[in-house]
Amino acid sequence: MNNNRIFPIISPILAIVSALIVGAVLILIAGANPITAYTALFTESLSTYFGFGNTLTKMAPLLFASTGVLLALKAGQFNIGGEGQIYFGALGSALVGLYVQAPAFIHVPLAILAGFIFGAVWGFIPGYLKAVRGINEVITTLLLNYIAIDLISYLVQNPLKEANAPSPYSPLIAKSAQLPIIIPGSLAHGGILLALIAALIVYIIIKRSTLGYQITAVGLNQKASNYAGISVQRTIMLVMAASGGFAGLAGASEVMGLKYRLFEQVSPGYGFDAIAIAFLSRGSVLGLVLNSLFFGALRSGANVMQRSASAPVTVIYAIQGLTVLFIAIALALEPKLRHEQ
Amino acid sequence: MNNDFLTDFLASTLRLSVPLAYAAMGGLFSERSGVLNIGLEGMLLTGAFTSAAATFYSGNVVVGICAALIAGGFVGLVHAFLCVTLRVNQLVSGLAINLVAGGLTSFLGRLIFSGSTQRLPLVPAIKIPILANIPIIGILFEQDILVYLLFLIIALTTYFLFYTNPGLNLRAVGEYPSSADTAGISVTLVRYVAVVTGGCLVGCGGAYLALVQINYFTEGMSAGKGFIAIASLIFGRWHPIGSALACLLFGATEALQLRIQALGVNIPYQFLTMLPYAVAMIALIGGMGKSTPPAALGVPYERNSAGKNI
Amino acid sequence: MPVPQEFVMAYLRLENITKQFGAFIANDNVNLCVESGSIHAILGENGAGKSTLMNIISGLYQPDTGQIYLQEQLITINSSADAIKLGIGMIYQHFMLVPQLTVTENIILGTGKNINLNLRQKQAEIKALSQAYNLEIDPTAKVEDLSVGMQQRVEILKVLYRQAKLLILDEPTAVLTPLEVKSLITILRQLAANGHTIIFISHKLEEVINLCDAVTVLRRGKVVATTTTTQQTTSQQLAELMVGRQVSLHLNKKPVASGEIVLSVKDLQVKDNRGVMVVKNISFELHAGEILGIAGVDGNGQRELAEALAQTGVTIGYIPEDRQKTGLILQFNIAQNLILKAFKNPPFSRRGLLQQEVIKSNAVSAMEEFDIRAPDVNVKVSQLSGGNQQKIILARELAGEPKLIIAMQPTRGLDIGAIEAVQQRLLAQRERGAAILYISTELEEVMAMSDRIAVMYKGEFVDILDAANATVEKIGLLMGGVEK
Amino acid sequence: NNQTTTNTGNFKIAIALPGVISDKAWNQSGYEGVQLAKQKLGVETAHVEKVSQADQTEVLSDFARRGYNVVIAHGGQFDAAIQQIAPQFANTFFIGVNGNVKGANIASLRIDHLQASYLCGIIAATMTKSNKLAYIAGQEFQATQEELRGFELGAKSVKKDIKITSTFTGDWNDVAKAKEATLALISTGADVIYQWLDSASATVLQTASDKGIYAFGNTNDQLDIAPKAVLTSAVKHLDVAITYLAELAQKKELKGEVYKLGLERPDILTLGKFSDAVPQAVQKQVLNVKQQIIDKKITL
Ligand SMILES: Nc1ncnc2c1ncn2[C@@H]1O[C@H](COP(=O)(O)OP(=O)(O)OP(=O)(O)O)[C@@H](O)[C@H]1O
Ligand SMILES: Nc1ncnc2c1ncn2[C@@H]1O[C@H](COP(=O)(O)OP(=O)(O)OP(=O)(O)O)[C@@H](O)[C@H]1O
Ligand SMILES: [Mg+2]
Ligand SMILES: [Mg+2]
Repeated sequence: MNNNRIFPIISPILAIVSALIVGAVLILIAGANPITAYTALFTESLSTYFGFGNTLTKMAPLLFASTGVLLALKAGQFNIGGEGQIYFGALGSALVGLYVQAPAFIHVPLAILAGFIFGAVWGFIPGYLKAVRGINEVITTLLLNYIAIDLISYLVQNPLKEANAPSPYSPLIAKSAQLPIIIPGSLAHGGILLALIAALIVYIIIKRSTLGYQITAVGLNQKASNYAGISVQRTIMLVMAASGGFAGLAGASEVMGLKYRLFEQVSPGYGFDAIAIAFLSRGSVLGLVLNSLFFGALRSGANVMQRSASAPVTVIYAIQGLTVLFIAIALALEPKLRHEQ
Repeated sequence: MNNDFLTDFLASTLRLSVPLAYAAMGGLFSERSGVLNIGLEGMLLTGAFTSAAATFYSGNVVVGICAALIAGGFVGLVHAFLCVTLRVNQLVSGLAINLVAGGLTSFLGRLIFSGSTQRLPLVPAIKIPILANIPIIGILFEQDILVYLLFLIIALTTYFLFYTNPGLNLRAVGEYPSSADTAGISVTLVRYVAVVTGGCLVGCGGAYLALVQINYFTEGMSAGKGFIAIASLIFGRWHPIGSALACLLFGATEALQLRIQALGVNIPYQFLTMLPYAVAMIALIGGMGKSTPPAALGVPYERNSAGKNI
Repeated sequence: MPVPQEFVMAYLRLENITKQFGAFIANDNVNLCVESGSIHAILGENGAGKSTLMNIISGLYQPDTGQIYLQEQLITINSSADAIKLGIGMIYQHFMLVPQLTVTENIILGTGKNINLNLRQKQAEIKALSQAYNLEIDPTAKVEDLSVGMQQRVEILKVLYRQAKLLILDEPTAVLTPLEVKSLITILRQLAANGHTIIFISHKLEEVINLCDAVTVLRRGKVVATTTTTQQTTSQQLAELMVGRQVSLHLNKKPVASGEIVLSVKDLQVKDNRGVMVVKNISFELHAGEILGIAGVDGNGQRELAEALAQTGVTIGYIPEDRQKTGLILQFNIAQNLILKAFKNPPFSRRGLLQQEVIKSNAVSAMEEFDIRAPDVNVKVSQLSGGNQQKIILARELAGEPKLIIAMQPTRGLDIGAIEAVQQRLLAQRERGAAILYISTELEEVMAMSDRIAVMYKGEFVDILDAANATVEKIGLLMGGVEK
Repeated sequence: NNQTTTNTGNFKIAIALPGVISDKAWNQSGYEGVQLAKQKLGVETAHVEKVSQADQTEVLSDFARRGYNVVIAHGGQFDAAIQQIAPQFANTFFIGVNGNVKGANIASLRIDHLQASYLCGIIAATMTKSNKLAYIAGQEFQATQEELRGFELGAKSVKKDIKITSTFTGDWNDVAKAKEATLALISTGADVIYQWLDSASATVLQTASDKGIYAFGNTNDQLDIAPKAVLTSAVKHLDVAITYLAELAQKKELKGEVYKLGLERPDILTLGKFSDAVPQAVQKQVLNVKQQIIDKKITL
């Protein structure tokens, strides 16, 4: 049964190829050359030094946020509030970066912690409402996204605004709170390593720890967990807070590693990509890392294809959607194909 | 505050709520059958685009509305095929539909409408005699066909769900598909019909947006309304009237915040644009909270596991 | 009703039915003949393939090979809809009722020919139907608010409403109280007399002998025996046919001198989550080495009593009523389920990390000690039969040698082999010196296991009797609320 | 579509746009800017649409790395990214449109939004009957604040006690909301509206027309969209402005400073066609004020 080993690798590749073929047709209709576009896409986003750096840069927030989604999912909670939690995390680390003075070895961890805590607060609220009041977390996390976005918009427009800036953004955070660049010359920053560490921590929590057992138990069967003496309410609150915290780290790393300031539109939809990533990864943390990398490549590939002046952005979005869709189809069909062998 | 102001407020509330309510009703059909539909946003956009394009070519709004209906239904069909037949993760399918619809409608929009300002014929308002003359709420009876249709759809959906056999089947399929299956109901068929019907309704919402409200198509003009519709659906506990009222709440707070801004009240605008969401949040916390989704929502049905799980 | 042989017609005949799940053969060349107007029992251990076979008849599954004849006509049943059209009605082991819908809605589900539901009229029809069959029920009640016994009625009415001629009941009595069983049996007899043909599955052999005209025994998917002289067979014979070895149906209960007081309850009151007092002024003492049985009709406060006592914090082994929903996490494997209560404690956890080796070896030894039959410790418990699932719970709950054990309906739905294993385990604990509270709606079982028997009615202990002088009649009366 | 040739000797300019090139307003004007430059100067061009804030540094640095001589960032929100990236790429000139930054290889291009809105304010104040004017934009930032301020100053130069309210929709994409915002303004009595919206501006103007009130076009001459409502337009030829800076850069004459272009460059900032509704006298007066601004007799 060699096929069993090949399928998991082959089917996503098949899916991507199919999406690219459909995309090629669209690019042709748009009157451009798909070969130029795809050459640019692959050479740039994956094989060149800077291109790969860009991909990694996008991967960091995606990995942080999807780690949060996955953790919540393990406890049976559906956190679609990643966006808002990212904004809040960004706020937390920006505040520490702006108003605290400390040497880097204290300042950086402090700012990261603040990012985690602010995100956690934004995740805890729906967690509390769900656990204690039974309010559906899908709606509360969704609503809190909008509130966070408006709140940050207000803050960078008013109290936190850099004097004289033509657009709403804060002053630079202190140098001591900035994350270092890890691939010299590129934009790839230390947040990427932190995201990998976060994923590793979550992996250990889920797979190896007592807490992970508890979370999984609650996610699978609340009644049995309760019978076994696990506090379901506390677990849900804890997990939602942690989930928000990890999303918050995405914001923190964007502020501390990429832009060095708080700005409007901290997240261009990372929170939603993260949901797709978490589901496509089907509970596997390694899957999270690979899918985040893949989505990072898609996102930076979008810019690359545009720059190569060969594919309009509209087609690129369609290709992205098709790719996600086809991969999801491949994953759904995989067990069936295997059975038919 | 005079009557005109109230009338305007009511009219504005209605206009802002209509696309939401269409999308929420569409989502309701899908989710009541157990198929999660996070792709409402993409369906709205599809409806908006096709209605504008069809009207642009045909010069006839009825053609435009029908096109939106068909296109929305088609997206629903795709979603149903993915979720019901292929058993793709329902959430991912919805998210992907949003992405693809966003990209394709913009792509085609540029091909079709490039350069020209779209001049689409108006959807005429139909004044209902006598009723339209009632002060303040008379405005409800000077609407276009899509609004009346929506009223009808909400009433019919309520009737359908709770007083008809197919409606009962739909609810049973969404709550406990094994049970429906053993009662001789085809879970697959019910889900297909529900998701496609839902898609048609959302498409109509898109048509309202493009043809009635704006009178032209712009890229990304759904602007998050599909997600608010989902929020309304949950808020309204998957009940047609509850969900419609939730949409009305979103519409009313939006209309209100715009009026507060227009009156020149000295509050940073961000606190006003967040008002609809904050109010919804407060309403949830203030006891309108608990809402239990259909039990089988998001779970693909497999006959061989009948009786083992839901 | 003995009918002359030559007039008897096979209502349903199965020929060489085989059904495989993957590599596993659930039904192996099954031949079965059910006579018109008879009540035909299917017996077999947990996992013998009874439900699978019935699901094939009801159209939920399709056989891999074999033929089905209904009134000697070859038929194919591709779906439940087909089965319903053919007059086959099945009551599934796990009820197929939509909890969120009303009784009426559940019963008419899928039968409507018109668009309109006509709920009023349907309610009246169902009311009439339920009265005609002595299955009194409130047609407007929501199913989730009904007791299991009532839900069973809804299932029967559902089948009758569809005018099924062939009724299949998969373990209908497993969740019923003795009174409910009695009334069900009366109903089934009446239905058979009216020309219905009935297939009846149960693990309760007395019931089968008492009710059924014919018995077919399945073992590992194969028919091992069929008898049409049920009344002449004994439980012992049937049990041996099922299991394929000698079984002792009699508990070997050694006398144990009762020791110190382990549990003393005084004026216990419990309210349910709606604030209604469901346990009232209960007082009793429980000694080491003693089994106090609690008899009573389901829903008289037993569950709340057990839960209240389980939360007292002493080392307690608690076997909950619903093993699949409460006692186990079905998607967890055997090893994981065995640490459900102790996962936070050493040696399973150190510095917040799970100790996989310890957990595994714990499972290996528990599987051996409790005779849990599964390929290995990594098998998900959802894949196990009810008996094996129950043994996992026992292994876990008895692990710490608890002083007090609360067992609620511990043998529900198990086959006789598994029942024997569970009961022997609990008796062994009693000999070790544990105090046991044994709650069951099966009167016979309570009487066989207990040293003393408390009868619970409307939240109160109406009496506590010595098992030695208790009679079925006396307890039965007390359970029904008749004053002592 | 714009194809890149591989001739590396060419002068290359690129533009990063925050929105879509089809919005008939801000982003489209930027896109048309590089198109015009290509046509007039024979330069090579590239563009990227929908650049989110998180992508700004990537897009700017990547263009620079690929040897683009001029990288235009179309919006003030790029300023921070320009400051971050420009020092690493001495051979590329970065131009921030609507920006405030300057440096060795950084220039900013500012249209004097305030001047045009000042003139519109004068017209608005003479045309209003309710004495209530309104300003509507997607978001509040320096450029929209300047426009609002100019509109207010202009109006108050005619009528001291005039009232001006502003509405920000918070979402440039949400055309339905923009329309409702317009209706809300009208319902509270505003009868002349100055708008700065992208895709939504047409619906705002048509709404004004339907409701029988006045409005101003912005960026493009929008009189034709709603001839009954549009009084005139604040026409901003960003394409010309961009081409102008590109040409300076090509000639190596571009300096690291803020280029503020106003009414003195009628090819870049001017008023559009007047509607017949604006009395001749008012038109004359406004053109007069315009000249005074150009002559620096009035400073704003
Ligand atoms: N859906 C399924 N997929 C795979 N295997 C199955 C499935 N259903 C049943 N089986 C297999 O078929 C065997 C027979 O199961 P079945 O439910 O028919 O047993 P049963 O005789 O009804 O047992 P019980 O007395 O516990 O109800 C099981 O042991 C199991 O291995
Ligand atoms: N998905 C499945 N795959 C394989 N075997 C299964 C599956 N589900 C159930 N089984 C098997 O089916 C048999 C009977 O299952 P069933 O659900 O009827 O038992 P149960 O109702 O849990 O137990 P009991 O009736 O004894 O309480 C068991 O032996 C179990 O191993
Ligand atoms: Mg069974
Ligand atoms: Mg069973």
